[in-house]
Amino acid sequence: MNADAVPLLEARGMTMRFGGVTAVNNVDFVLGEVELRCLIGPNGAGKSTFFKMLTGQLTPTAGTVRFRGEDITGAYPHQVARRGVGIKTQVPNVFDGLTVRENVFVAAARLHQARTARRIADETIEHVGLTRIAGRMVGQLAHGQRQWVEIAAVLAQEPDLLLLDEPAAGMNKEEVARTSELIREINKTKALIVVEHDMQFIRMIAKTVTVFNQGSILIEDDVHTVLSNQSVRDVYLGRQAA
Amino acid sequence: MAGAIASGWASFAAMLLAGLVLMFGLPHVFDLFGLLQMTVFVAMAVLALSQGFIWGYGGIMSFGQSAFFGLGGYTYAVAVMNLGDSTGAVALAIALPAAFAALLGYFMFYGRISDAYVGVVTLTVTVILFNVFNSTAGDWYTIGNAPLGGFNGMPSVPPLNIPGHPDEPLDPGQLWYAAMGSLILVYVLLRGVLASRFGRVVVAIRENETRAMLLGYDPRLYKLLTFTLGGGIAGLAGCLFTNWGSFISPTAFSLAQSAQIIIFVLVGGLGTLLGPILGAVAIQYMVTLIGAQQKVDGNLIVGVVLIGFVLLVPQGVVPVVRNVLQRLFVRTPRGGTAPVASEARP
Amino acid sequence: MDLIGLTGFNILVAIATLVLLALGLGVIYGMMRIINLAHGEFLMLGAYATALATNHGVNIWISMLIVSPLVVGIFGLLVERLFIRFLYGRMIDTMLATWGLSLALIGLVTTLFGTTVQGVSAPLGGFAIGRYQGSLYGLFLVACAAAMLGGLYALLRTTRFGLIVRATMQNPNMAAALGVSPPRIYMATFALGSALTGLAGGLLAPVSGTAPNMGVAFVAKSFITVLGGGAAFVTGTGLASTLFGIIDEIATERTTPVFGEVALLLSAVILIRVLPQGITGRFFRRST
Amino acid sequence: MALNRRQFVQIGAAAGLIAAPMINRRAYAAEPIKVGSLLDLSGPLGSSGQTMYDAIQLAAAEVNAKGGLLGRPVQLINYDTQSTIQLYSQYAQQLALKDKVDVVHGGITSASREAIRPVFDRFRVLYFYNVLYEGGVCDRDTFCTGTTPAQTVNKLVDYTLKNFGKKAYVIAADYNYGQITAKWMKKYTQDGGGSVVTVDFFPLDVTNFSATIGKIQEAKPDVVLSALVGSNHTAFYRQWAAAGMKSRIPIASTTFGLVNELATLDAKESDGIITAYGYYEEIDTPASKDFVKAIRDKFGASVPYIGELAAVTYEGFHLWAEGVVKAGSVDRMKDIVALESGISFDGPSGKVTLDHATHHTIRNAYVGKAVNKKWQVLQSFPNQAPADTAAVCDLIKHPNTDKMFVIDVK
Repeated sequence: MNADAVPLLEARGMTMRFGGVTAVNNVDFVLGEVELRCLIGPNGAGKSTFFKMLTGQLTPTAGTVRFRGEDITGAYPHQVARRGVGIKTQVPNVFDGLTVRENVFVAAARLHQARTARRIADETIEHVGLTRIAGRMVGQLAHGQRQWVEIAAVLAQEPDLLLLDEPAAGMNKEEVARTSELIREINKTKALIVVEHDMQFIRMIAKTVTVFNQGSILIEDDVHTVLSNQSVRDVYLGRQAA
Repeated sequence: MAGAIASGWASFAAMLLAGLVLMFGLPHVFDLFGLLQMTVFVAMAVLALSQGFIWGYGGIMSFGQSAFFGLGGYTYAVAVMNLGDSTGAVALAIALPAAFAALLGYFMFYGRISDAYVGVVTLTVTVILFNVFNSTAGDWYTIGNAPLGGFNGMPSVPPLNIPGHPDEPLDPGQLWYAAMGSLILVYVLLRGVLASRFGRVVVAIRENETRAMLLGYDPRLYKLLTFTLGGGIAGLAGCLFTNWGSFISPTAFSLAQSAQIIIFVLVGGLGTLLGPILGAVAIQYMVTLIGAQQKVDGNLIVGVVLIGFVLLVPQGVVPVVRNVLQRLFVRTPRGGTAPVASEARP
Repeated sequence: MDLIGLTGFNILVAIATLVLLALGLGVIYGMMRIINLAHGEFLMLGAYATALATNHGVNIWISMLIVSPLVVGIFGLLVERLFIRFLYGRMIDTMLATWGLSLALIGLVTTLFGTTVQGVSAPLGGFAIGRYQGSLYGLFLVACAAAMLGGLYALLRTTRFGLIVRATMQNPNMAAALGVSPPRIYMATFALGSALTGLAGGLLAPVSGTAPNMGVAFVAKSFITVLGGGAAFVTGTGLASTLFGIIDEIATERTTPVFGEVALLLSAVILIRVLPQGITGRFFRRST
Repeated sequence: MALNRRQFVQIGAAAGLIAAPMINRRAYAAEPIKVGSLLDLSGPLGSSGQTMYDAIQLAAAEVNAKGGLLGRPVQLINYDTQSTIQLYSQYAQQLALKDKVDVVHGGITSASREAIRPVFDRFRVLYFYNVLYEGGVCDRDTFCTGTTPAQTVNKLVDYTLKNFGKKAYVIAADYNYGQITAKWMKKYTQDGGGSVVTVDFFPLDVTNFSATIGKIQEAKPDVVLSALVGSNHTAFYRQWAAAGMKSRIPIASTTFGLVNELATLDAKESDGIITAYGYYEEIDTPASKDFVKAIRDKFGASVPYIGELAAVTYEGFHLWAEGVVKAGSVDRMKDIVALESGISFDGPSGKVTLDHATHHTIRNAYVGKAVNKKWQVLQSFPNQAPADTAAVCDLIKHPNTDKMFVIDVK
């Protein structure tokens, strides 16, 4: 575990109940600066609910979330974002009616004047490799490209922590490889939490993996240990294989 | 269609020029009646712009722009009757509806009322205002020396005057300049707003509220500001309307009025600024023509036109025309690929 | 004591009237997310059907309970076939089209029948509540509203048709995969909603009269009731009608009709503010 | 049936067009005298406007049949204001500036009148308002030819005091007309030694009267005085009858039956209601019978009811025509002077005289009772002066007045 005095993100006792169903039960989670963490688990394990509690889209029934020591439990998503958390959601949330450039511009424009924001947008688009389609309407793009647009927008926010929910979903092999490359590069300067199903992809990027099952953390360890763990195979990989 | 946040300096300059040409040219072409008629059309075009802005760009479905329109009209009437000079009255006629919109907007957006219910709440508030103003017939409903008059409304409202000179009222010809000038100003203002960072965010929120929020923008605040601006513009429209007819009555708050504004925007084209203006002028001209004949019931004609419109030109006139023009221009060089709008932006 | 009885009776009639006004709209909006702005004119057609049939010698009960729902139901079917079906999924366009329909219907009825139509008078007469008089017909309206609510609930909850309808509204693709034809279900639902509205128009004709513009006075109230009710529209319409009916009637009785109306509307706004959750539809979202 | 009537209207209009050139040929000055007409022919007020439009067409046709005015034909220019106030202003401007009419007859509600009256003042067009209303308009460019409360309400109240009792409950539409009429009802009731227990006002879109019917039962008045207006308010009479109140408390009204209430209501809902107006279709004089016959001949037997609105419009047009003949000109000022000289016309309602001081009319008033969907005229009162407006308005002394007084009822 990281021994930082104040971790980047620290969640304690996170619990979420919907009516009689407990989706997430008393989860503790700590992430250090510039760390890359993958969250995996079968459908309904509570990953997405946990993710939404971190981003402010859901307010936890119990527990606290601290970002660099400051309590952000139950804050609005825009307040969470303003602390320096960039979020890519599971279903791509992009501005379909705007161009790629406009999408990224709006992200950069929160912190910067229009001129600077335009420069940052162009740099980010270049970085993610979307320059060729920068003038296209996002609604007209293929699924993989839309995912990248969303990642570019998140990057243009200049966050310290990126939360990526299934960034490789719906991508072909080539695209998955490029995305993993992109993530590793981002990780040079920023922390990331990646929720993912694709084991191939996990192997490409992961160092530490947290496994969710039935609303709790089953195991949290480095990627090789986790992937060779028998109970993980039982609850998750076994089902995937079938 | 929705992506055209602003399509460049060229189109802006062309629009501005066209506006100025109409402003100074029409008095030479039209007789006094034609000019008066255009004045009321233009006043309603300002109203249509307010709806077109908050709905087409802000994504706020207000069923109650007529509430701000009516408030603007009444505020102007009451203020000018008490103040004498019209300058402060105009300012109030914009400020009060804007303030009311801000209050209502705070209640709705910060109350996390969902999109659909924004429509219902605005509709309901409008009906309340309609009822309240309708029941002000009694003697005790008098503000200063301005009786509200209930269902009959307030007749003989003094017209605009040269600022600072209450004894120099504008004649109908001058009123035209005031109205058309206001329309141009509002148009320029909205183009400016939309081209600004604020405008981009407003459109972004319309496109995807969650994403905007995840980027750190507070949609509630942006919607509130958009709604407030729309309320102020609708108030200005009400003020112009009151000036044109020298009267204001509770029908300004009526459901029919609210629906009419929505129709202006839809017919002209949602997500454009030119569309609502053209829609307002065209529909009103049509209604005026209908009243001059007695063969077919007026409602029947308007109704059939609307139904036909939805089935044949659902996007509204301006987007359709724009697409046709773009296809004409872009087809030859690019062949089959879909043209992309808004590349010529500044 | 008698006065409380009379007030209670009036409240019941007010609730029943709201239920009648809103139920057909609730079916169409609640199940299809279609905002029928011609709802008021469907009511008007129902009232006209009853008035005209009765004046041509049809028994008034048959006119109200059979002719009106039949005529307006068939009319709704035609409207659905002729243009609503082209507009599914395009909420705003449907609103515009039905607004056009509303104007066209007012114009058409005026052209066909003129502005003056001999109405029908309420059958049954009055009955005594202690020293006071209430209308037996009002009692009949209460019974009808209750029967319509209950019947609709039973139809949707207990029959195969209801199950298919609910399934289609939840997920048309899934229903289609199971062999149901969603277009036919939409058609049937729209016709059902129209028929209920027609029935309401027929039932209300003796108390509200028949005029081409009569729908306008009802449309805002109907919408507020349906939307105030929320997603589960049968129960919702019943509850919202009860709440609004009580508030309107008591406020009117204690103060003035203006205040009664304003109190109803304000309570609707507050209801929406307090309970924004009970709502699923986001129908004002742009259609693209 | 109504279709027939519409066809009739069209044929009538076509006949007018054919007739016009013939008259032109006879006349020296081919230029017609233009008469503007602004009425709601569609929308909620359409039923009121339609009957007035019939009457003005009849009057114009009659004048043309006699060779026009000053040797010139009369041309009617009509716009349907579609029950929209904005269109009133718009068409008023059109009539004044584009069509350049010599006179305008029109306006139905007081709101519409107050929207267009300033337009005609500003552009100097003579204006006739031919509807009963609350009184108080005092404007030298405007003539109001309908009855005002002072002419009818006291007759109505006298009747109820004598025949029903001294305790009255007033229900009225919540706008100027209703508010002011309610005050007159109260005043006359008290003057006659009676009392008004409650006055209730209803917005024009109210259709549910159950609470009020409950309140009335509680108050137990001897009579209900109604100044309810419009088709929504007609629901009151339906609900009143449905509650079985019809036989218990009588109703008297200054507005019931003005348009088409007798035709839309069942006899058992309307029988016995007492009203007071300046005209009833059933008035048994030759002029009245001729008028009714002429309208039905011209526009078909299905014309619903020919009441004060139609008669006053018809008389208003003829009063104007007499003024033009007397002045020998269509010059606005000359016409006004001629009309102020005590012009009168023997119309369907009897003798109607324009009053110089108020620009209102001295006319007969009648009290009637609904019997089997007809009016039975019970009493008639010749030459009633518009005393209410006269109390505030004197255009002889102050010819430059241009105001709508809200008459203070003491």
